[in-house]
Amino acid sequence: MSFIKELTKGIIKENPIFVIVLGMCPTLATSTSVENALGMGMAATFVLVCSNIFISLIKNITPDKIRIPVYVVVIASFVTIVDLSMAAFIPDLHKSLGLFIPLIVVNCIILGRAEAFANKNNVLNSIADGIGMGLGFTLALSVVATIREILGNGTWLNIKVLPETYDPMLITLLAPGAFITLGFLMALMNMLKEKK
Amino acid sequence: MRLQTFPGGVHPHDEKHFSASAPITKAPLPAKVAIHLSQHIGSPSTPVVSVGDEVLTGQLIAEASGFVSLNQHASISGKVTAIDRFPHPCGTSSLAIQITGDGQDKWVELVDEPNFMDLPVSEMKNRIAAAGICGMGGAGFPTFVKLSPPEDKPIDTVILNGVECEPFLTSDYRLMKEKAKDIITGLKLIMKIVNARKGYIGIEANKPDVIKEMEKLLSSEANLDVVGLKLRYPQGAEKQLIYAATKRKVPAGGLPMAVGVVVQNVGTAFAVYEAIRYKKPLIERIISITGSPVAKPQNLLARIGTPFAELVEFCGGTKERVGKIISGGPMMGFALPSLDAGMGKGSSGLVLMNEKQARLNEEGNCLRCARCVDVCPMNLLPSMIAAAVKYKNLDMAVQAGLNDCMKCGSCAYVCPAQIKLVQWIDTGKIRYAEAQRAKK
Amino acid sequence: MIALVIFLPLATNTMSTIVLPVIILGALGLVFGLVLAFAAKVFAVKIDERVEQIIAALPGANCGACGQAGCAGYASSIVESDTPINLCAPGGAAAVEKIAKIMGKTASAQTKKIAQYHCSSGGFNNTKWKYAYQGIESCKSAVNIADGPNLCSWGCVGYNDCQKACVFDAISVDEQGMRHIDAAKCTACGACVAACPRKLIMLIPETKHVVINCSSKAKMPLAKQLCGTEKPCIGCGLCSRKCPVQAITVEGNLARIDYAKCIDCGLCATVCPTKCITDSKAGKRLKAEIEAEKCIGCTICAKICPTQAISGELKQAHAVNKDACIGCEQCVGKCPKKAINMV
Amino acid sequence: MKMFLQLGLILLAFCMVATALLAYVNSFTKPRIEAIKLKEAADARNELIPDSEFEEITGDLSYYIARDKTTKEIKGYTFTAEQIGYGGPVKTMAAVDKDFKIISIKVIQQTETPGLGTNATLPKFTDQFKGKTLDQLTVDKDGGVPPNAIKALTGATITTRAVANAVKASIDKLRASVSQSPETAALSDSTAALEVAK
Amino acid sequence: MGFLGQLFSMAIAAILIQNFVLARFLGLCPYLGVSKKLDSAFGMGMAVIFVMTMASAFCYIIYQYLLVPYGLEYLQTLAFILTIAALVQFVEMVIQKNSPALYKSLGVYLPLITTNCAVLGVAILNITPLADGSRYNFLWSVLNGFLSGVGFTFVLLAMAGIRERLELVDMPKSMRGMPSGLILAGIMALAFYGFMGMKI
Amino acid sequence: MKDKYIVSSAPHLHDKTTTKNVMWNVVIALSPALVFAVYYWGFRALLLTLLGAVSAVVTEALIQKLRRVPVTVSDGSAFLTGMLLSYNINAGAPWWMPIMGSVFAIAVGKQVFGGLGNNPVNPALLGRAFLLASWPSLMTSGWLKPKSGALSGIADPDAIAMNLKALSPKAFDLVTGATPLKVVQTLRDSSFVASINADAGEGIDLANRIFTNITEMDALKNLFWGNIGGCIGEVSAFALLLGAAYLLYKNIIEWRIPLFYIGTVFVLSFIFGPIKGAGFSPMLPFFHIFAGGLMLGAFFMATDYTTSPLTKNGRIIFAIGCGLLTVVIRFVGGYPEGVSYSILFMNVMTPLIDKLTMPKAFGRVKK
Repeated sequence: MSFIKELTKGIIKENPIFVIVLGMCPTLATSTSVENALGMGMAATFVLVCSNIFISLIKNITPDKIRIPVYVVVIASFVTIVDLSMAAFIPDLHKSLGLFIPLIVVNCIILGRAEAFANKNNVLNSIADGIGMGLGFTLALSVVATIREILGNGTWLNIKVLPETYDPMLITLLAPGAFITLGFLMALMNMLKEKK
Repeated sequence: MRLQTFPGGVHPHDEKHFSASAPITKAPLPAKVAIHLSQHIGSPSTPVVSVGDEVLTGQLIAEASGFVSLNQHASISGKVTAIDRFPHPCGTSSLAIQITGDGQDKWVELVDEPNFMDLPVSEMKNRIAAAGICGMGGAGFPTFVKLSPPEDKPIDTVILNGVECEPFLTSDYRLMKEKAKDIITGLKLIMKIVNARKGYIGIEANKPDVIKEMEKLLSSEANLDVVGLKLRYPQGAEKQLIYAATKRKVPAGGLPMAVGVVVQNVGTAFAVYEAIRYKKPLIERIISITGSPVAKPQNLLARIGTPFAELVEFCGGTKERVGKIISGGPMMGFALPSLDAGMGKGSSGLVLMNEKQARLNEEGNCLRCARCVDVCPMNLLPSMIAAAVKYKNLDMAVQAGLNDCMKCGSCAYVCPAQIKLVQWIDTGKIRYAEAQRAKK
Repeated sequence: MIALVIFLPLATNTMSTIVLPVIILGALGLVFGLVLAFAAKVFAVKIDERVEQIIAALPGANCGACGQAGCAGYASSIVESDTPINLCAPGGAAAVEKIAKIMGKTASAQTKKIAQYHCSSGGFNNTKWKYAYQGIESCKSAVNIADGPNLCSWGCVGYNDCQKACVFDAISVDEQGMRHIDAAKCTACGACVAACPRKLIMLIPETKHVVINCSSKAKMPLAKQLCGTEKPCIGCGLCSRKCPVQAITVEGNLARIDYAKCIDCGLCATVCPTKCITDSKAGKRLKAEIEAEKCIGCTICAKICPTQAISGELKQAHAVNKDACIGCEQCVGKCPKKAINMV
Repeated sequence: MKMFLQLGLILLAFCMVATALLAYVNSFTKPRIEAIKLKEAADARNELIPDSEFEEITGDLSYYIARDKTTKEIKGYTFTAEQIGYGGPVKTMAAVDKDFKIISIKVIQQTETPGLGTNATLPKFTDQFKGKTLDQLTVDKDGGVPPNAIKALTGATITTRAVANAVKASIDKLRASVSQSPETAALSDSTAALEVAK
Repeated sequence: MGFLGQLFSMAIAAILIQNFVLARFLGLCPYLGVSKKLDSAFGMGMAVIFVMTMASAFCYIIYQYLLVPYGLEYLQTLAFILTIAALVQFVEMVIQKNSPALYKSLGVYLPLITTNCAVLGVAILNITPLADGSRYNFLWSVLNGFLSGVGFTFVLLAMAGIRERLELVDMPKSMRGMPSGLILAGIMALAFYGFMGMKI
Repeated sequence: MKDKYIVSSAPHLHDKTTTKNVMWNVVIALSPALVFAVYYWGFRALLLTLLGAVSAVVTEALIQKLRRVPVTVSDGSAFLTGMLLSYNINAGAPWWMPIMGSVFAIAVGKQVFGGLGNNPVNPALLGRAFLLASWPSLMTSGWLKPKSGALSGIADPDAIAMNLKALSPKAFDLVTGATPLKVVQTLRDSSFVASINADAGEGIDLANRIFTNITEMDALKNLFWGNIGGCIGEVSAFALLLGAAYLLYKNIIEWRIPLFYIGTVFVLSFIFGPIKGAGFSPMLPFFHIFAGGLMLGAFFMATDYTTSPLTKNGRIIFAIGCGLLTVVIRFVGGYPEGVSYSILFMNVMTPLIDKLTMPKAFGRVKK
């Protein structure tokens, strides 16, 4: 039962981006297109699940004083493994995402979940948490990316959705547009929360 | 002559034309007076009469209850009919002694000291204290206390405040015009008491006739001078006047004596003269009854405690609907809920406004236009204090100058968004005091 | 096959590709571990773990009801200086229990209190005005000018400072402009109590339903003239005399209930001539009923009944007039035969 | 002292395990990645000058000589040019013919602003390089007049400059090294022709 | 260009043109989280400057003298993040001991410097080849780390200044906190666009 | 309560200046520029300005309705924002430009933070920055040619242009197709200078000649009256000065910001203005203060109450900062004009400047 609960909470109730506000940097940096967003989301989910498993396994043998160094070592290892394996086995996808993969290391969601969840819970729940949070992250990222890609490029997942006459609003693809889009999405979340 | 002034300030219309030309007139004796036990800064006076006692005009009815306190005297002869809460000229209600007059105005005995200038200083001070004189510009600080600075604060300068920078009011102007010599004598007496070498009379440029007259009278006096001042509010505030006249800056939170200066209102100087020469207690003063609704604006010599309603009646009543009653000047005076209150020792004027003048606009958003910052004579950030108080950030309010504000109202006067800056600051001061108390 | 895939690369160049990096990074790890261990010793700060635990146990509303700057402040003050552990109003008994466990103290939770107004006026139609106030819409600011805009200088000004102070949304304002406290939401944090410049709000135990709805110290005729609802306390003292447990005192024309003594019988409310005392439980209390079999007709109950609701001949079974009984339970304890029940 | 060692050793252990794992993964991904990279580069070259075989020349500028697969005749050269753009280095692979006229170019790596600079990878942009000679590689914003110049990308002049100037600079270097190379002496006549044309 | 000229152009680039937060999307979590009060923003800024400078130095040494000689560049992420984590924890302990007030106000954000992408970002940027193929040497790496930290602090302070001011206004409820913070960041990023394409 | 006397806190007198008349007075002060713009570029300038202003007002009203707060569009601040935004768009821009800009300026720049007085940066400038980032090509091209004269303001353009055309087509394109500041910016590009000088042949320093032409007295006259290409509100230094004089007379703006802003630009362009190889021209500082949006920026945008410092010293720092950045962007930046970005940037700095220049109370000694 709790497995399902841990799995679903990350999607809306404790959405890592909109609610917990973690992992801003990759959110803003990789949401220029839905394609990037999905790739980033999946890669992050994979690392999140792996590191959650591992950290919940070792939680009892890590002394507090070096907890964080140990966690980052774990996370960095998984990220590097993902990076290397993707480059070797699925080079095409790696090419379009390559730049963002090392960024996963510093995605605070992963360390955040390690600190807040995995080191307090058992393996099963940690897996659920990892998957849920990862999905929530992917979802939120895709929402931001959808807005940015449609407004800034007239396309969605590289498919033209706006007429040719549409003069793309380039700002949505730039840094200011990223900030403002996410800001308004969060305000929207707040408004919905208030209404409830 | 070069006009002096201070940094900051505003230029409200002076509106003195209503009553400036009206000579001082004696107001009729009131039927009843309420003499408040606290008309001054300091502890309230202690009554020495009880209900039913017969009193004479000028008789002591309440005495000072401490060093910073004041004697109060009956302003008419008659019977004490109540000691209870009565409306106070600052709008609230407080304890007062009510005297119902017998209409005869029987006085206590006065003297006429021929050599009053040569009285010993201690005697002079005693007479001032006995007469119950406090600052007559509005704040009401007991004069006797002001004239007794501690040994380590020598006073070298006395400034008489004849600025009357508040719009509408003309009582000081009329007094200076009609009793110039007595005021100068008062100044000399004060200088003698505090052993000051230099005396100034500060007068704003909108009273050129008085400046000229005073200059003529003082031309032979080497150590006395008239200081002409630019027309700017709040020129009459103590610290600003001292700066304008002497370029000395009174430290924040300090008193004028810190820079060797004593400031007295011209009315106070006149009362000091009368008290020392005649032993006359402070039972009457000059008050301007003015404003557009008043049928015949006048400067009245009226007994302390006379209800404002009677004074307005004497001025012919009102000729249009009154929207607001202001005790004191319109910049710092108190709006009253009714005309029931009686005048106090600090009541320099009663300004009536019609409904149109009285109406205020709704507060808008602060534009950060900084007009308030530009005019603040204390160099504070009024808009920031107000906002900080509004959002309960007392630390920021104090940083922006909450405790240095003297509530002159210049900021609220200029604010284009009509923000009630003074009231916010006032609220902030109360909150601050509460917080300090809570800390203890 | 799998084994081959895994071990083949290992076997081929184990030395250079695996061992070397392992040694280098391992050494790095060792060095950092040692440095951190060293730092942990040198820069050791004794943190009381209890502080963290208490913060976790507190509700985190940062309301300040405890008198500290926020929950963290309260937590550390509990640990550092012997601050009572039952000051957290929003957390209530649950929080106290948790803190007690952490601190190893026995719990002594406060009985839950809620805020109550002690004024019946305050709305647009329920206030008599002294003047037309124009200024900041705040009670605290308004009362500073000429003793406040309402005639009664003890009464509610009506600019809702209390509502603005409430972080739990427990105070609502109705169409009349009157304020209502939602007992369910009220946590007795006391923010409204501090916000009211007229000191009209007091925290009273949730179990008590009788409130003196006035704070006016004005004398009799004046009090009524000033009051917007004409339901002021006029200091007549009837309630005080009637109170079966002497819980009401009158001082300066104003009656006040000592809730430590009050038994919530509601008798005072029935005698108040101005209806200033309200009893939200009136009519809802259990009524007394005498078991005829047990009653020996001693008349003690009839004598003690403040509303003369019990009647009966001496040595005969008594009966309760249910309409007159207000459910004050005075008779129950006094009956020597335990014949009276509340139903 | 015991704590010291404990902390150090635990961190040591984790690092060792992690590194071992990574080293192991690396040991069999590395060859593959390198192979993929080489293949990609080769593919790119083939795309720029199809049906050729390439010979690498290293030096001040590393470039490849492209020869016709059958005739072994020199068809041209390919090289990678790099210059910093708006968001970082922009790598462009270009192919020129024997007269150093551009056959085609391809932006192979960049981190430019999405929607602006990234348009440099589109054929719309790269196609205009086809057939341009060295001195036609001026961006219009710098005074070049199209069609004898490169039309800058909207809002991404810097990226355009990075591509054009990098290619220009590399062609310069290429010319220098080709003319020095004894192997290409045969080309001298065509180089001379170019001089004449100028 | 002399040393000072180079330093100046690096400073302008790090602070205004290629600001870590506004142009590179790095270090956003602390930027949005610790910018509510000027005082704590200042403390955070100083901590970040310190950590970035130190991280630049250590990471450079580790990369240049441990990883490169043995061909272990693929371990750079692991080695760098380990170094940074240890460093941050060290700094945290020092601050906790020496300035409890600062420690209190920085709260959760001190450990978050570990995952402050800006720190890892600067370490990686320092070893990334420049346009001309060269790399920063040790001195320039450290300077780059320091100046990038200054750039971070600069925008953090500006942000905190604005947000402190916005504490005193009536903002729509749904905009309070993060949403307005993000939009402010967007506005600041737009304001910094004036430096785009600057040639210094 | 109505029949009672009014009681309020002192002061009981009030200056007659209100938010409303401040805003509408600024609108009045801005109108001469519009008259000039219409004279030189036709009614399209008026149309765009109105579109901008009206859409700003509508946006503000809509948002206030949605937020259920009083609608305050009559205070003129939204109208003013829309007007200023349109003034920052060239008269040849598509009609939807001012609308998009105004919506963004009001929604994101102002209402997000709660409306009037709460905006951290000047909403009109933010709107312009938004447009420039969103549609860079539309914002930097399509300048309308003034009624008589050249975009670049060079006097007697035909004669000079023909002369130039013979020498170098690139130079010809430049002086006929670019705004004055764009010309000067291009002349700073050494590769361009080399190429046109090479076109013109041995011994002719074409760049220097253009530079001299554009900064000479006749060209300055065109700048002053507005016979150039540019944004609607930048048209005429004269019209803007007229409006500024009105505002100064009405005591609506304060002299410090415009004086120090323009002064800084004047001094810095005197020192760093001359381009490489060109002779020194005493007219150059005048060119720089009359060209582009400096007058508009210094008098109408930098003086925006909400986004400039509260304190007098702060305003001086603010203005000098604006001036410095304007010159930096014009001389070494990626844009020909730096007024709007420099003011935006300094707006962001305003709270810090206020903090630094917090006044000490009269009679208080600094601790």
